This record gives sequence, C-alpha cells and structure tokens, in this order.
Amino acid sequence: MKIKWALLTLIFTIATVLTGCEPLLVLDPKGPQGRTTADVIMISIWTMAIVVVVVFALYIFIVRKYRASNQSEDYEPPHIEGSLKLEIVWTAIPVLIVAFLSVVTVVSTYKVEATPEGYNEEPLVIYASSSNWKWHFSYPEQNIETVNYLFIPTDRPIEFKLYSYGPISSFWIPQLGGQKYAMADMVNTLNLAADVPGEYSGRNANFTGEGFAQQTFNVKAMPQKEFDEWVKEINATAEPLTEDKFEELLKPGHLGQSTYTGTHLTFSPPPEGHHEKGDSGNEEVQPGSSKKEQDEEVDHSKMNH
Amino acid sequence: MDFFARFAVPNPGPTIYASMVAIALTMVAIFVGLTYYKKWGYLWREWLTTVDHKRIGIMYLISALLMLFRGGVDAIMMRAQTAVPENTLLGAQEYNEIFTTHGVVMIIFMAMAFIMALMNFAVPLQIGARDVAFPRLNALSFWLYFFGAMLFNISFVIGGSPDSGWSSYFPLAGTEYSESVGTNYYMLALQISGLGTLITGINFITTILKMRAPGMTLMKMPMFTWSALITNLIIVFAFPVLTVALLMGTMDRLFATNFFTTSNGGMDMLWANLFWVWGHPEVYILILPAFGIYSEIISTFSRRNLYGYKSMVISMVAISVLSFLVWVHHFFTMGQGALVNSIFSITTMAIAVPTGIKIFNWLFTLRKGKIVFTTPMLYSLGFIPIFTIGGVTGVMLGMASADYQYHNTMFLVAHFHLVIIPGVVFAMIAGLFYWWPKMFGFMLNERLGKWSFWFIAISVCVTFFPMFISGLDGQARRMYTYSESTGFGIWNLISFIGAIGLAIGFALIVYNIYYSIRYSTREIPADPWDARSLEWATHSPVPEYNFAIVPEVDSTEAFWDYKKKGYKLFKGKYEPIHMPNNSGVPFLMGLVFFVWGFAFVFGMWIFAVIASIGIAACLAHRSFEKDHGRYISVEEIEKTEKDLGGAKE
Amino acid sequence: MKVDHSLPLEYGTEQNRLNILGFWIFLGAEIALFGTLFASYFTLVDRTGSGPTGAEIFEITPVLIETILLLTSSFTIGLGIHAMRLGKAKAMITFFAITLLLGLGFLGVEIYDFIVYIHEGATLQTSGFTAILFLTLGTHGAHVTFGLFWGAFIILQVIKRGLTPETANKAFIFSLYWHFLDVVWIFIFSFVFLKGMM
Amino acid sequence: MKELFPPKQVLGFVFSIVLTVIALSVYFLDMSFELAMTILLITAFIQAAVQLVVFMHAGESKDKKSIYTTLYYGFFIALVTVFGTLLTLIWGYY
Repeated sequence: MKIKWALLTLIFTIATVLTGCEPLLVLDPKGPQGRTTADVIMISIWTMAIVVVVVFALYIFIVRKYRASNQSEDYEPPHIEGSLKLEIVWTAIPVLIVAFLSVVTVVSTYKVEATPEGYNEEPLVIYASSSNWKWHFSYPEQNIETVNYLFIPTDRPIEFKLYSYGPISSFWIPQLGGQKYAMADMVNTLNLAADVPGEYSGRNANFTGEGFAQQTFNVKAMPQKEFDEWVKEINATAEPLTEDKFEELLKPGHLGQSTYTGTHLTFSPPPEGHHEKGDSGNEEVQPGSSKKEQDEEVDHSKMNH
Repeated sequence: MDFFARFAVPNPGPTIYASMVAIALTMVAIFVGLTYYKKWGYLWREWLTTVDHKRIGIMYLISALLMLFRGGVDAIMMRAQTAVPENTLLGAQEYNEIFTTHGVVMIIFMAMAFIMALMNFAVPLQIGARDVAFPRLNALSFWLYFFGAMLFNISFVIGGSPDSGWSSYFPLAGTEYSESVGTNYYMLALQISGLGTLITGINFITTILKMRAPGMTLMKMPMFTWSALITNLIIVFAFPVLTVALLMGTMDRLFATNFFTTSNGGMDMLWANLFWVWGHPEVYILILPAFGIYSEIISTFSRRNLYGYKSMVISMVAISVLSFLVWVHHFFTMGQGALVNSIFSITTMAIAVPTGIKIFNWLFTLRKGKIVFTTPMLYSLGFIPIFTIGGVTGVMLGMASADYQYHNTMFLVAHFHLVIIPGVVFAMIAGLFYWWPKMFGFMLNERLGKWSFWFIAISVCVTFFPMFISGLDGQARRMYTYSESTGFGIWNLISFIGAIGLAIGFALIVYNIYYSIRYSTREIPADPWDARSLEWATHSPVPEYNFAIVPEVDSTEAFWDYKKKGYKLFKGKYEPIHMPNNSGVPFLMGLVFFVWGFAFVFGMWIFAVIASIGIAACLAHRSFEKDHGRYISVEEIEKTEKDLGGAKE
Repeated sequence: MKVDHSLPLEYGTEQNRLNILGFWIFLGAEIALFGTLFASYFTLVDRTGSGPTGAEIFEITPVLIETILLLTSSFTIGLGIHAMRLGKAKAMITFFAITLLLGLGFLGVEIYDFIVYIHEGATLQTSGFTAILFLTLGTHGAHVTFGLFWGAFIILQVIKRGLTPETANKAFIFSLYWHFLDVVWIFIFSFVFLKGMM
Repeated sequence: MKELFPPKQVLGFVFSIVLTVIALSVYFLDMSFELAMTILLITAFIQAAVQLVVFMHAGESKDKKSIYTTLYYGFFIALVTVFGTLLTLIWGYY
C-alpha cells in the first residue's frame, strides 16, 4: 500500500514543479516554436494524467477490496472468461485518446517544422555546424562567423542550416524549440524564432564522444536594431576567417567564444549537394519520367546550389 | 612485444586494474576450487555438455545474474559520477565506456538471458513436453550467448571497451572517431550472441507449435507460453536485421568499406535506421515474456482464471505486428520531415491501445479474486502503477513535435527505465521467486523477498522520477558532468540516492538466495503456490524427462481442473522415454566462436581462418554424426518416481 | 524411433517433422535477412561517390548465365526429391550431383563477374553502392558455397547409408534451402541487375 | 525414365523460364520506369510463389498453416523494412 502513496506524492510533487515557481526550460518557451511544443507537452501531460488517475483509482480500489485478508475463508473466486462489452470499452476509449493526440501531433509537427508565421521579415539564414566539440555559426548575409555563441534578432524567423564536421550532433536551444540533427553528409533545416530578448543556453544533445558534455553555446536574442549594431561592430573590429584559421578551429577540443568576419562557407561549403545523390532515388517515387529526364532534373537541381 | 601492445587498454584507470586483478583471482579460485573438489568431471558431464532445457535455463539464469551485477555496478558508478556537479570521480572516457557497456550488458546479456532462462525452464513444462524441439541447438544457443557475453566483457581489460553508446551511432562508432578496438568487440560479441538468440527463436516456435500435450490447442496454452511464442516470432524476424547491420558495421571498421561513412556515398543514417528496425522489436522481445509472467502470477495469486484470455492473445499479436512499424520514433529529429514523423507518431501511440487492454485485463483478473501478497505477486502488483507511468510517458514521447524536446534528454532515460525496470526486471525477479521451488526444490525466503521488493520499488521511483524534471530542464543524457549553474545537481543527487536503494534491494535478493540455500526447508510440496498450469503437476525438482506420463489437457487450466474438478491429467501407463544424448560439441563450438570473434576484433587473420575452419568442422561433424539418443527404461522411471515421493496417477 | 510409413520418408518420424517445420521458420528469418539487404541496397544504390554506377558495370550475359544455371539447378533438385520419394536412390544422387555442378558453375560465373567489377574500378571499398552490391551478392554467394559443401555431405551420406528417414530428411531440407536461394536470386536478378541496367 | 520427370515440375520449370524472359523485356524493350517496375514486381513474386508451392511443397504437410504464416509474416517484415527505410531515408526526406 505504501508504494501507492509514495507514487501519488511523487506525482503531485512533479505536477507542482511543472506548474510551480521555477519553470523548467522546456516549459518556459521564449519563441513560437518552443511555445507550440510546450503546449503539446502540457496537453499530453493532462491527457495522460487522466489515464493515470483512472488506472490508479481502479487499481487501489480493486487491490484493497479483494485482498485475501478482506475475504471470508471459504470464498472461492468465480471463473469469468471475460466480458466483450467491457473489453470493447477499454479498447475504444484508448483509441479515442490516441486519435485525439494524433491530431494534436500531426498539426503541431507540421507547425514546428515550418517557418514560424506572423512575422513580416524574411527568415534570417544562419549556418550552424558542429565539430568536435564546438559550434560554428555562419551568417552569410551579414558575412560574419562566430564560434560557440549566437546572436539573433528577436521577432524574426531564423532558419538554421545544420551540418557537422564530425559525428552526428543535435542542435538544441530548449527555450526556443525542439532539436534537430546536424550530420556530415547533408544539411538539415531548423526553423526557430525568439520573441523575448534575453540569454538562452544551447547545446549539442546527441552524444559525440569525449568532449560531448561541454559542447554548449550561448544564445543572445536582441531587437533587430541592436543586432544590426552588433553586426556593424563585428565587421569593423573582428579579424577575417582564413582557411588555415578554420582548419585550426576544427581540431578536436574545446574553445572559448570567438568572432570573425567572413564565413567558412566560401572555402568549405556545406554538404548541400551531396544529398542530391541520395535524392535521385526519387525515381522510385515519380516513376513516370524516363531515365534521361531524371538525369536532367538532377543536373538542374545541382545548378540551383 | 609489438604483437602484444595491441591488447593494452588505451587509457587504463584504477577501475580497470582492479578488474584485471579481480578477474584473475576469480579465474584462479574457480580453477583451484574445481580441481580441489574434483568437480571437473561433474561440471563437464552434468552442465557443460547438457542438452536438458532445465539445466540450460539455470545456466542462463546464473549468467543473467552475473551480468546484472556487472551492469548494476556500471549504473552505480554513473549515478555516483553525476550525483554532484563538476564531479571528478570518473573521466569523460571512463564514463562513456561505462554507459555504453551498461546499456549493452543490461539489454543483450542480462535481460535477454533472463527471459531465455525462464522460457527455457518453464515453456516445455507448461506445454507438457519432454524437452525442446532441438535440444542440441538449444545448448548451442546458450553457449553462443555465453561466449558472446564473455567476449564483450573482456573488452574492459583487453584492448578497451566500446565507448560510443549502446546504439553505437556511426560515424562516431566508425574508425575515424573510435580508434580503439572497443566497437569491434561490440559488433562481434553482439553478432555471436545474436546468432544464439535467433536459433533459440526457431527452436521455441517449433517446440510450441509442435510439441504441446495432447488436447492443448493454441487457445488453451498458458499465457506465458503464448507470450513466448509471440516473442520468438519477433526474434526470428528482428534479429536478422541486426545481423546485417552488424555485418556492415564490422566491414566498415575492419575492411574500410563505406556503408556508414560520410564520404564516398556512405550513409550514417542507414545504421541508425537498421539498428532501430531491430531495436524497437527488441523492446517487445523483452516486455512480452514479462507480460506472460505477470499473467501467470496475477492469476495464480488472485486465485482466479485470467480475465479476457482471448483479448490478451489478440493484443499480443497486435503488439508483435505494431512493434515492427514504429522504429522511426527513435530518431524523429533526424530531419526526415513532418510527413514521415506523423506516420510513425501515430503507429507508436497505437501500441498504447493493446497495452492498455492488457493492463485492464489484469486489473479485472484481480477483481473478485482473493489476492495473496506473496513476493512474486508484490512485484506484479508493483509493476502495474509504475509501468503505467512509464507507459504514458511513452505515449508523450511518441508525439513527434514534443519529442523534439524530449529526445536525447534525461526525460527519455526516465521513460525507458520506468518501462524496462517494472516491465522486465520486476517480471524476471517475480518469475525467479515463482519458479525457484520448481527449479531447485526449496523456496526463497518470503520476508527477505518482500524487503527487497519495497527497496527496489521505492528506489526505482526515487531514481528515475527526478530525471523527468531534469530532462525537461534541459539535461541531455550521456553527459559525464555538468556545471553547477544548470541547476541539475539536486535531481541527480536524488537519483543517486535512489540508485543506492536499488543496489541494496538487489543485494538483498542475493543474500536471500544465500540464506535460502542454507536455511530453507527442502520439504515442500510439488505445487507450493497452489498454481494453475502444468509445470506444477510434476515433481520439484523436475526429473530429467519432465513428466513420467505425458499429460492430457482439456482446458486453459488443466492442472487447476485436476485439483478442483477431479480431471484426470495422466492417463495410460509408463512407457520407455526417448531422450537426447549429451554433447560437448555445442560448448566447443561456442569456444571456437569466441576465438573467432577475438581474432576478428584484433584483425588477427590467421587465427580467424583457423577458427573459421574449426566452426566448419563442428558443422561437418554434426552432419555426419549418428546420434539417435537413448531410452529411459520403465524400471528406471518407476524408481525415479518412487524416490521423488510417489508416482502421480 | 517410431516411423510413420503413411508419410514420405522425410516426414516419417516426429523429429523429422520438427526439423522440416524448424527449417521453414529459419527460411522466414532468411527472408528478413535478405529483406534488410535489399532495403540497404535500395538506399545506397544511387550513392556511388566517385565510383561507377550499376549501369556502368553490369553486363547482361554473365547475369543471364547465372540465372539459367540457378533456375535449372532448382529444377533438378526438385527432380532429385521426386526421385527420392519414388525410392530411386541412384537417380536422386544423380540429380543432386547435377544440382551441385550447376551451383558450382553459378559460383564460377559470379566470381568471374566480381573480378570484372574490380577491374572496372568497383572494389569493396569504392563507394556505398559497391559495398552494398558486394555484400548483397556476396551473402547470396556465401549461401551457395555453404550449400555446395552441405549438399556434398548429403550425397556422401546417402551413398553410405542409403535412404533412411534421417538421410531423406536431410536431403529434403537441403532442397528447401536450395530452392530458397533460387528465390533470392530471382529478386537479385530483377531488382539489382535488371533494374540497374534498364 | 519418364516417371522421373513429373509434369507438374517440368511445367513449373518452363513457367519460370517464361517469367524470366518476360522480366528480360525491361532490358531489351524501351519502356517507362513505372511499367518496368510493375513487370519486375509481378514476375519476381510469381516466380517466388512457383518455387515455394511447386518445388518446395509449402502446402503439403499438416503444418501448412504454420508455414504459410511464417512466410507471410516474413514477406510482410521484409516489405515493411524495405519501404519504411526508403520512406524514411529517401522519399520522405527533404
């Protein structure tokens, strides 16, 4: 019996903490994508809480009532095969719950994968690449590059282009939204945005070996004006990023924060073209076209990059 | 000297030296002990060459307990290291090796072996068979598993342990980022023991389909046997996927191929994909037998038949199919986009439906019952609430958009431990206590058993509940340390306290075994729990032929009917019983596989060729061998039955 | 051992029936194994890196020869089992021997093919595509090689011990294995070679 | 001699040769990818069925049901693996 009370106490503790004074990072979002995931999480917690309460109530009631010490000596439990009606009930209700959560999932998944809506400006494109055990951020538009820290304007969608100079890493800023993998042979896109100026922590969430634990970075979100000033200042003061310097940065190890003008994208382009190789497997999706046309399509798409 | 340099551990620490000494001392002690007590012959004749499913089950059990110890020590070290911020108990490299081996050892060598132990012991008895369909292959399965496990474990002291996580994602696990032989060990040890598992799968499906007692139709099988059938079906179709993935990984590491590299057209995501095509069904391989055990125990100690037998079976079949349709939820964040993630989210959450059916059926089995709180029953009752928590968080993880926030965090770690520990580990301990009298002819101490239950059940919650919180607060998994400013410290400290509680609980189980061997009474009936299925219809411990007369069955609970309604189980008279002969070949073949694996790990090709020829020779020997088994005469049966306390009618 | 004479010899004893069902289940596992290889093949087929594509190295003639050899061998082993059921040990041995010779021929052409690929710059290490190509073909080829030894052992046993429930059972199971390899080859022929060349 | 060549098996063999020839048409004739894949899928699966039923006698014993269940389950898993993998790693990826 003790365990049930222990469990219930713990659940209430968790519930208090989740809703309580010190908000957990994931449930304290600072941008539209993070807000969507936080909402989904809270919806699922409450839905599941209902399930847990029902099961626990039934469990406590049954185990208390039917314990042997509560029964007469000569009580012979009956033989019951089952009940079609009841079994249909506890199949149908979970099906409804799952259907509800499925709708929530599909809608929210499409939402967090897309560019956040409601902003007038075009997304700011930032290339975020990981190497053992650092993060490199390239701003092609602003022509600057930072290591292990990230400045972003608020109220503007940010389109991260993720890839890796090493093992699979996972780019994650808990307060802005979910994570996504950065891999060596392709570029992934992650759409985020920040509404509230402030400093947030970001990290690599996918294990990459010895220095993994410290592969973190700081994010500072600020109004567009401040951001522009920062860009101007960097362009005026920072040293240019040379190929040699970048090679040096890539070496395994930990580094502090640093800033450069120019980006490594010019001499070490992201692996965007590579995935096209895989993509030409598309001929299995659109089998209508002949081999020749397929080849042309591939060439065409290569020219775009 | 150059030749031997490769066997050195790349970054030895005190833990490694201590292990080397401990291993050496244990080996010497075993060797001296066996020689002194002149037990070599006994060991060889009765155990190493045995093909008896019960003894093989017991050997699996011993190995599983050893591996539980190894994996448990790993776990304690991990919790100790992360108990406070900036701890320096372990280095990054040591921590990485430890969480990798913890995962592999617990899943592949502990949990798998434990279910194999209980399946081997109980299934043939439950269906009234004399042995499994292929006793010789069964021994081979065990020895492949055993030597695979040994190969994996020596990596700690020879050449270095794997350190890229139990899922061993490429390219981190490739030669570029994992230079030591650790991952080679991973690939080959899993390959060898996986082969053993596959053979077991084939063996048990055939056994269950073809060797049931007369009258036992499929829908009259005990629920544990049903779960074993479904589990082995999943094994047969899931393990080949692992075989191929491991083969490709091995070739990438040893022959510089480009399956999972990031250049020349290799694709690192393919490994993750194939690993989880196997990995997710593997989860159900572990959990379904556990469900079977709970069904047996809950029904036995509620003194009631299992509620909703048919829907229990249907839900297991549904789970077995769905288990193959959800694997992508292990890498929702790989970038495959909203469409794919939506599809796999829905299939994932759908599994909650059949699982929910089972939970409600168990609750309704308890209803109107007469619940007796024995140790196995306590574990089964503890399972329901804790597993429900683990299960509902699983549904939460199944929602792709939310998973982007849970993925790779302690939230995930909390979820799967709260599923696997109450789901699998509780079931194994419950099964151990439940079948122990049948295995060894005496019972484990109930008082100690209940103490261990409370320690383990409460500690599980204390250990893993805080991880939900630290996960939502942004603590990624597999971090060997974290700074104080993150605020994770308090949650990890609570976890560590819980881990100590778990360790005490498991120590109590070990003490219980020791205590019961010394003090428990040997005068117990064949059916001490007043149970319902056929294994309780024979003597304890079970004679080698299981049943002197093959029982005839007429309902799902033939033994219960025999006790309560006077149904006659054993008709006819004694006849000579055909039994298979013992053989040393499975053991030798396992040993040769060990050499083979070791040679591949270090790329010693001459030894690899010699060992391959050895394996081929074992196979050829088997092909030409003439072995028709032997017969146990009627007189011998009569004598055995009399010695065991009178024949059953 | 009780022998049931109403059934063909290979099904005669309980153990024989267990063996045959067990082997079918093993074939189920083999379907999953080759399914995984095909999944990997289709994933990697266009990832040729700097190496050649399938269309550049495949040639129709050797592939067609291999197909005919294996199809015929599958036919002859079927005849072998038929002869065995008629109790004609000699005919059976002849058919089995022809089967193994055809299998040997298949293996020879396949090895020749591998050598050609390597000469054309498609080695095991060249690209993701070549790796999975060699692995898929190699796994099938290794099965055939294993089958050659196994089949030879069975012929020897039938010669030495005659047709007993045991040898008949082994021969029948071997025939299942051999037919299955043909099934796998049909898929390789269609979805590796023909799809790659068209 | 004649009894050694049962018509069922001879016909089965001829049929599989015919199917091979039909499959070969995708190489020799110029056709769309869609049509070619359809032809290959049909001929390959029919050939597999011929082998399993005519040559391997999958349905001859009492264990017919178990054998067919195993085969269907195996094919199901293989297809799920193939198409699921392609969906995840190639078609559904953007």
